[in-house]
Amino acid sequence: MNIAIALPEIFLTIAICLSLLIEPFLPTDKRRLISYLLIQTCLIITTLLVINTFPADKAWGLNNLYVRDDLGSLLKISILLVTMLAFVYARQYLQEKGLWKNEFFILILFSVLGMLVIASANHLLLIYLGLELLALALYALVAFSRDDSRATEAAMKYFVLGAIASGMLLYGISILYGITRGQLELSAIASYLSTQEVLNNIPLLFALVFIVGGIAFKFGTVPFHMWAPDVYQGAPTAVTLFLASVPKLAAFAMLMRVLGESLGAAQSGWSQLLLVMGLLSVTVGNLLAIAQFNLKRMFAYSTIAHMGFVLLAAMTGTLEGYSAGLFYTIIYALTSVGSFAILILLSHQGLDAETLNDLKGLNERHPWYAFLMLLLLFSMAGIPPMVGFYAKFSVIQAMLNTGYLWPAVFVVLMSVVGEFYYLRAIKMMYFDQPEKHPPQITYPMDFQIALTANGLLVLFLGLLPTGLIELCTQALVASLP
Amino acid sequence: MISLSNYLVIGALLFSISIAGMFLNRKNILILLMCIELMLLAVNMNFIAFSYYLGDLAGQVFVFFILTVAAAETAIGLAILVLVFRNRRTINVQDLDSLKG
Amino acid sequence: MFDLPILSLLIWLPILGGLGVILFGRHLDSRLFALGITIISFFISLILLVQFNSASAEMQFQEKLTWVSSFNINYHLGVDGFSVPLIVLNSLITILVVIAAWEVIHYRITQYLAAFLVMEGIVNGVFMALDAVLFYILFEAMLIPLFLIIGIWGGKRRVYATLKFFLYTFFGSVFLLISLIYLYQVGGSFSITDMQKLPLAILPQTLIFLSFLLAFGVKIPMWPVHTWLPDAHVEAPTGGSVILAAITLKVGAYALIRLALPIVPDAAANLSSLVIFLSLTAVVYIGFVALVQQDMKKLIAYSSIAHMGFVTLGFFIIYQLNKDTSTAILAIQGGMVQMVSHGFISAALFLCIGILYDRMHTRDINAYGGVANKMPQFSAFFVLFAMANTGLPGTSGFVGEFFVILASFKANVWLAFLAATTLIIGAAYTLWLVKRVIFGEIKNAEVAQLTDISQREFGLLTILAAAVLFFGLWPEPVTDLMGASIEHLLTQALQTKCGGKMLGDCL
Amino acid sequence: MELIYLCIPLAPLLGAIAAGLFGKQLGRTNSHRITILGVSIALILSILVAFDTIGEGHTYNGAVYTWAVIKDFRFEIGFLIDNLSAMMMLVVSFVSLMVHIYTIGYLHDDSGYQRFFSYISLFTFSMLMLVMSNNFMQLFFGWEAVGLVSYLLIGFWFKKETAIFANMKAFIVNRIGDFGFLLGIGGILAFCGSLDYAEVFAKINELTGQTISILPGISWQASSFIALLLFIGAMGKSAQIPLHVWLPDSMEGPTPISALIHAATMVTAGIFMVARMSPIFELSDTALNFIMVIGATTAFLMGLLGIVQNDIKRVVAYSTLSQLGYMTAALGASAYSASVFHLMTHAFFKALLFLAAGSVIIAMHHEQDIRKMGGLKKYLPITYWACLVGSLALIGFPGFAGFFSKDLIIEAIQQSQLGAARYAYPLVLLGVFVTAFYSFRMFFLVFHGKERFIASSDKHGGQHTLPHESPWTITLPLILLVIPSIFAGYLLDPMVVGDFFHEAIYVNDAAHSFDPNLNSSLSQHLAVQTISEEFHGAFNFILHGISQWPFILAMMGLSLAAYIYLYNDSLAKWGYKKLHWLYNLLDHKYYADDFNQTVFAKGSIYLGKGLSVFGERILIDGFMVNGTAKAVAWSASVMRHLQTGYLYDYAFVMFGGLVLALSWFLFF
Repeated sequence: MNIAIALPEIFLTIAICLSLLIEPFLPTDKRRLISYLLIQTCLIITTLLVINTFPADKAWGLNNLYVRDDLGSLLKISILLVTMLAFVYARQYLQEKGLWKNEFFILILFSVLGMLVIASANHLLLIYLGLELLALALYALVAFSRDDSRATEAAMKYFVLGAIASGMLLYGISILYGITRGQLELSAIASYLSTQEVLNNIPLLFALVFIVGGIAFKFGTVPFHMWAPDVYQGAPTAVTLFLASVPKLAAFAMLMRVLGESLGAAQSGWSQLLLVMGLLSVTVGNLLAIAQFNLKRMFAYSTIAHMGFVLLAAMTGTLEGYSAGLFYTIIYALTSVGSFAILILLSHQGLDAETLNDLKGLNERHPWYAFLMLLLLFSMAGIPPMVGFYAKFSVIQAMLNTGYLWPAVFVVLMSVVGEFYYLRAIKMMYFDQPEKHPPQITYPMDFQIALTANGLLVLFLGLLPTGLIELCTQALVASLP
Repeated sequence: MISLSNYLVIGALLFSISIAGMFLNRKNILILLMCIELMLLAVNMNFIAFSYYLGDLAGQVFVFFILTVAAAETAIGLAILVLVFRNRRTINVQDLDSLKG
Repeated sequence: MFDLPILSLLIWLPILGGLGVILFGRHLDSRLFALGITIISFFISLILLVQFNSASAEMQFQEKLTWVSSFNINYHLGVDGFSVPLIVLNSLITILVVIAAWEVIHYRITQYLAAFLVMEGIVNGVFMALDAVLFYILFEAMLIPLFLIIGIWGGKRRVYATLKFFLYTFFGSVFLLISLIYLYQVGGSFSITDMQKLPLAILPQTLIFLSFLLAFGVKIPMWPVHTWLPDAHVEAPTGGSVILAAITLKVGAYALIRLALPIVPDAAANLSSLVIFLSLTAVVYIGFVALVQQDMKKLIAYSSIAHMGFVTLGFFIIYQLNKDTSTAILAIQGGMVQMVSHGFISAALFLCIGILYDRMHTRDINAYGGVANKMPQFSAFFVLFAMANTGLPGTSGFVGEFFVILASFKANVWLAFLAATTLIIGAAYTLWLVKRVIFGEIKNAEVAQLTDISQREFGLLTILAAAVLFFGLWPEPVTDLMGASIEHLLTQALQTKCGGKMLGDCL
Repeated sequence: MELIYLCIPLAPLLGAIAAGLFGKQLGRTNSHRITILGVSIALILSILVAFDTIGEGHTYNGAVYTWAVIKDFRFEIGFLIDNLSAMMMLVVSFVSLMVHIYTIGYLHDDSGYQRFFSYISLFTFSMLMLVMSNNFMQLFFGWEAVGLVSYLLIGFWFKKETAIFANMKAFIVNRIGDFGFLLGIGGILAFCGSLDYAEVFAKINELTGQTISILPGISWQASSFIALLLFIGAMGKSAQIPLHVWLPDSMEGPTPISALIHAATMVTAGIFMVARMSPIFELSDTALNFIMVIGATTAFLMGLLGIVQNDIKRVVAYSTLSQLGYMTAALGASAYSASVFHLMTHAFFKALLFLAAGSVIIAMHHEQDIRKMGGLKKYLPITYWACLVGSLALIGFPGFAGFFSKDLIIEAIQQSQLGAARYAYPLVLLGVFVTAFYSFRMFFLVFHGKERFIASSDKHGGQHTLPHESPWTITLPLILLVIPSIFAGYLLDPMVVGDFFHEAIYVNDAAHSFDPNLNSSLSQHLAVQTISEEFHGAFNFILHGISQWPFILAMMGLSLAAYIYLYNDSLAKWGYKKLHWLYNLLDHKYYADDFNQTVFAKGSIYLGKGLSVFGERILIDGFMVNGTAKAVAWSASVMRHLQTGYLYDYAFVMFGGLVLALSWFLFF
């Protein structure tokens, strides 16, 4: 059985249940703080449990349903760390907006649990369950601000489209189940497929299309991206903060597990799909972001473009490409969570900072935060010496290594287009004067420290990216068959 | 004798009907939820057919999981639907258009 | 004597100094602090100059550290005869920029100075980088401080100008990145010196060359990718204009020498006619455009483009000389001297315009007239720099143009003919400017209120005037510095890496 | 000796720097003292050098410092001292000193006093560097430097709109010449591999037979091409048609510099240059023919313009143009020594004329119109006599300096075997008549006849004071210049007839043996030699001259001027009426200025505007740059409508993507 390899997930499950139980019994005046600290402690312990077995040899357990390898562990660590950051950023916002309920944290923990499961799944059923756990929690989270009609609209859209996506994924899985003569275990599918002719196997290609569709929905890449702008915009900023960053790591885990590991033999098939989707995403994301004046919506489109890069990296099907994709995703999550933190910072007295104009004169009001935002935005834009440059660099290098010259050229051209809206945001912060002088809000120390660390990390990793890149590559080397 | 392909065709048809239902229906969100259920049923049909013909039980176990999750999903869906209705006094699909562009 | 990592010091001292200005700007006089940093870096650059062995074409003062091992990127620095003069120039001009901001910039002076210090460090790095990715990173990073400088302290249309400037140059350079990665994949090294030895077929060479040309052509800027420059100049604060004209334009031309000519010599040879055509267009066409500008800064900006046309002409005329090495050296010397000289002259002219702008708050030529009546000292300087701009012998502006024209005559009479038209056109637009601004009766009440330059401004202009005259009367220090490196460059640039094929042979 | 050579240009330079940078601290008197000291040192040392070089026959050719070394090319700053440069140094420093002294009186109320002295000392330095140069690059240095000082001095009164227009024009027109000159230097370097005179002239025969491809299929003799390019430079500086337009306008500057720069020295730099480069020009008949045509045309046409001018300085200016034409024509006839000889005599008498004119102008309180003068003889006796000597020298009255040099030139042209001589000879002959006429027209109008100035100054309501003779600082230079204006001509014997210039000037004895197309067995370049052979002393030369056409024509011109302007001006009125078209043509200076202004100046501006609007704003910026940006923005604004907000559309897009992917795999 080897239950121990699922120890972090088991601990987290128990912790979630316990915290649900304990919360009503906490003293009322300090309930919020204590439950918040408890939850953060849970996350820290889970993280430590994961780190405890990182790096480690690849191991299977729970009747081969479950696998523990470095790729999964690295992704889990990133998921947990970014979630912790998200909690730090969200706390003040929730209090001000009157959204502070223990369920917020519980739901996020559930979705984190789902993501952890995906990251370690060795069985399509587990992938499905993890995905649904993640998704259902997110649907609820988007609708968390119950009286906000936009939030509920966003939740509705997210729900319907998400359900369709899981339907597609399931349909693909069912076909796969048929053509592999009853295999659902990922490693078994891989070994079965390695003996088959892949490219002319139409049913297999059909299954691929459906499965890729399901995964792409999680990434939010074209043409499965339509939910992203609406949901990002509609959801409360604290939720968007989480939604925009952490699940992408899970999506990458799913991509690696399903496509990289089990359908690796069909790489020639799905790489074509990923290539087209990636190019479309980069184009649509960057172009449409230009037309946006709502910051959250703009970030949604920029996310679409970024995820396009991840798909293009994974598309190459090489170790280098996977490593680039992993690196890109982690960097993206880190940068994205920081940028939304700035949006939270700008929100005040229950009013969300949403439009570009809210950034105006940030340099006047908070030069330090403006500088951090500058770093984050330039990183997203891929300007050296910020780490976003290396993210793009590694992707392009992987593409060129596999001979995708013209797609690479196209992608960098599109990133020039994308440059525009990041610059426009910077222009708002630095070149314009604030329209109104909102009250200075003091944010708690942990928020400030976290944000500073987050922003400087983007610069620091840009100057010394080796460690993280090495980590990604090592994890993949150890994990891939 | 009904062959495997017949079941698969049925599954595909169900899936297509659900898809068609989704973008032909422009009125009621409830119908969308029903379409989603139908889609999952199409998948279940596939799984059971394969499971039967391959003599492998895992497929049927999968179907149980799908049914359970679908129930949870519908619960959340309906909850969100209630919220939408509370906020807007309508569950018309066409009225869900404040977020766009 | 000095075991210090002198090159790293030249990069990091200004950058850290810049951060220091921001952090401690509140507690001490940020201007003095920044001035101190720039002066120290200038002295370090002088030490570099003194210790540099100009007889050798080797990369000197090399520093090499593994940086990003997974991509095989190294922190590899080194200088040769091309880098040293530009590094010294950069360090000197930054001092002037800091002094020029002294009483003029009031809005967020700490950030202003910090941006320039960071800029200095980055640009020094560009001139030293021997690793292609390091080069690219610095090449791009340079945009950030400049973007902020123009955007925050710029004029009315600064948003348009900065976005245009940034996107334009970024657009140019992304192709560079692709090319560099491609070269890495072929040769397995990001080291520029390794790339220079890499044999390449003609088709990839051509594509790489075109990407280089686009990337660096935008920066230089060459016609027709130059239109960002006039806008950027017009909107930039004085310091920004000075740095832009004196330093950043040189980066593009330097990169041509460092990357384009040695790495893809065959493509450069095949396409040299194209570059020469573009350069001469810059000289003639831009000259006429400059003639009719109403904005002083725009006029000088266009004149910069025309002058940089000589640089590229000098670099590429070598392919039209039938391997006549002496003349080719003359041509490249011409281009390089022109770069250094233009650094001084354009800096001086933009400072002069800044001085006028600080007093009158307009750059419209029509608003001026008879400035000489009220500002005799200033006028003397302005006429001197204007004359240098027209390439008067005895000023540094002459040397480069002279060499390049002499070399082009050897290649083709008509090339020399077109290049030499700058003598006439350049004189026309510069002197017309002088006539309208400096000479004449006092035009209006504002001009009548003008006061002559302060001691600080006098000092600034004197330094530049001394440099302009010194290198005009005795350019040998510069040419001597570069001689060995140029010969080395020519062996690389005139070699063939693919059996001297033309692109047509492959298609 | 090297130190002396070095001191000659540096002394004025130091003076210029002192007066220029520290003029305020030094004060007016000290400024002029220090600059005059500098120039005096230059003059004294030049005399020393002249004795050493001309007398002892010591020549010098060496570098002062290395300007730059580029592989095989050495660029040096150095001196070549031979008879030609020694003579030029003497002329330059002498006239310059005269002008320095003269300026003390002429500008003594001007606020730019120190600046002026600084400029003219700087000019002296530049001009000395030019004539002492031993290489083409330094020549070009001096060439442009004198242009710069000329620019500064023409615009000395920078408040005057006409002055600052004139100086810009002068500089730009000169730049056209320099453009050719620089290309010529490029040609020299390309073909001879050096810029040093000695090295170039040593290798000059390698130029023979080399060609330059002008257009595919058309190639020219390299020698002709280079010689013509160099001559274009000379045309700019020495104001030959059609690059003459700047010189009349340059009279906007103060009179002393008109004398120094625009009569005596700078404008003759072109002549000096061609003489210096005689080995190159000797290689090309084409170039020599061209030079002669240009020179003779200038000599005649510019002389005609002198007739209709009413500004005293402009009359002298056109006469300068005309005389420069003579010198150029002589160059074309290979009579380099004659040309340089005329250069020298002209420097003296033309400086004299200008300074005399300046003296008149001061006396008239800066009134320059000769129609408002008259009868000044009794008020300005010294000036009167000085002017008379100058005018006589100018028209070539036997015995005066100009007579020898000009006669020599005319005879040389007569003797020349080149084709252009047949065109040039009548023109230069007629030119003599014209010269005499306009010179004495001016002379009579200014010094004789009615005193028209009283009426005019009354009309202005100004204080009515009678004109009086200028102070000694002005008259002293006049007197000192009278001497060489009379006697310099007697140097004819040693300078031209002897082998004075044999080292500096090269005349191709066996001309064109390489050119089979020319069938003349006789040398075509030996005009001067022919004259020398017939030369029997200056006195005989005078006697001989009196019986020749030039003298007769000059006397006719003089007499006509005397008749019209002293006795009967109805002839002038009659001529004005009958030849109205001619008068208009002359009055508009052959419409050259209008042509340039319309075609070149306006044309350039329209071209610039066109390029700036269509090329820059519309095509590159509007279409390529902003057009791309707009296209991107437009496509974004269109594409955002795809995001309709309706759930069924979202679902449709998802399924559409799915179906497309499926069909991709199905059908491809």
